[in-house]
Amino acid sequence: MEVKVFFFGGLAEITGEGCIRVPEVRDTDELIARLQVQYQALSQTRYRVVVNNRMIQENTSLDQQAEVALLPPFSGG
Amino acid sequence: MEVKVFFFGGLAEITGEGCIRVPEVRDTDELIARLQVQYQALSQTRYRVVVNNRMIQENTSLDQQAEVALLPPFSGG
Amino acid sequence: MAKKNRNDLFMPGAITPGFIAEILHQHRGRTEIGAHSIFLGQTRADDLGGKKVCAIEFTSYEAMALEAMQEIREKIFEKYALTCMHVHHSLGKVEVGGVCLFVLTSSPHRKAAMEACSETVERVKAELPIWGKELLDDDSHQWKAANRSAGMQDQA
Amino acid sequence: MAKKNRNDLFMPGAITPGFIAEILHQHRGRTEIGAHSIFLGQTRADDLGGKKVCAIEFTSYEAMALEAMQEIREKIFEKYALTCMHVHHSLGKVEVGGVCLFVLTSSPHRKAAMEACSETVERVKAELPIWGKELLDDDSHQWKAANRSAGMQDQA
Repeated sequence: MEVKVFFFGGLAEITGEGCIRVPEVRDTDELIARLQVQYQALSQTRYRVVVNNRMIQENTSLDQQAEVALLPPFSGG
Repeated sequence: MEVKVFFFGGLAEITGEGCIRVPEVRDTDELIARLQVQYQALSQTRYRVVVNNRMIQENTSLDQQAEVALLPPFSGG
Repeated sequence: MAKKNRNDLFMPGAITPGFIAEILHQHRGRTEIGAHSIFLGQTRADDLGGKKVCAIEFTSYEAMALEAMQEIREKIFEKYALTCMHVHHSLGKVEVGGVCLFVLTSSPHRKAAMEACSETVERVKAELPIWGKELLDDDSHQWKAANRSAGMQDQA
Repeated sequence: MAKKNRNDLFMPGAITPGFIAEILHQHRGRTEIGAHSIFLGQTRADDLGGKKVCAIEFTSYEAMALEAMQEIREKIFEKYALTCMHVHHSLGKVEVGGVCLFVLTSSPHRKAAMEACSETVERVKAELPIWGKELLDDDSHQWKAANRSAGMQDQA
């Protein structure tokens, strides 16, 4: 299995990617840990984590179709 | 001498006049007393009195060029 | 810049969407503005005991209204960090559905723009000598009262 | 009637005065409306340490934004006696002086219209996943922060 991870706003710039696929990942804690190794600037950045269009506060398990998004602070309007 | 008296909104309808001239009147108390005789419906009506574009609260003496206006409650907007 | 528009308060008839668009268009060059707050008062087809309002005919003590508006303008500019402010009110007949009051306040930031707009609307309604004659569908009329319904704070 | 306009949140580029006029024009038949409250967010030519903002390029997580907007809409309609509500936000590039956010709330009475407009603007800015990339006059850019200046409550 693999999950899709979307980066928005300044995070897309930091990672150089709009969307990546991450294989064999059980939950969001594991995913974030791996992303922080891959994109070191991520650990100095504020963002919120969304799984399947819902903001999450705690570690969340990821099923096969999971779509994860990392959202920097909003600045619309 | 005479003063000009303007009636606005519903007061113009009550008095049947937009503007009248009242001769030989010293102050607003005297003017109002005379108008209430002339237009009896006036005593059942709420209005404010303006002399030379300024709202007055107390009896005010009227000079020769005085313009008085009787204003029913505002309802713009 | 801020203190102009002294004598263009009144407009004959309804304030049209095209006129509003033109005012907005004129602000594109004011690039220090971040927020516009706009209030539009629209003539409502109120039901008055079975009779319907078809239009409102507005009259004013114009000289006094212009002075009162200038006073409001100065106080609002003292109190809020505004870039500009535009107020227009209809005179004459405005059919139901037509706009009879336009207030625009613009500022670098939204809080000032919104609070200034709200306060200006309240003051315009309370302090400008303007009267609305409601023309009803049976050809009778009634003088509009600012607070017609019991317990109603506003009549828009 | 009140709950429509679910998926027309986003517009490409600036929201034009002509588009706003068209929306206003469509409300002439809604004769139960007495008050419209409108907020416009305009792209500001901020000075960022000697560099000037020329434009803002907006992106969004659109699916989530539409859901969040629907949630805001429902809550605002529950709380205020509104006749209707329209919200539009730009995507892509908006030059300084261009409008990037449009909020219109309409009601029989002004208090509901104004309070609903203000609350909707706050919620749109806080809850919609939208990001602004400020394009500067030296061809560099910076990601817009909702509360850039210290002690500033709002950035319009």
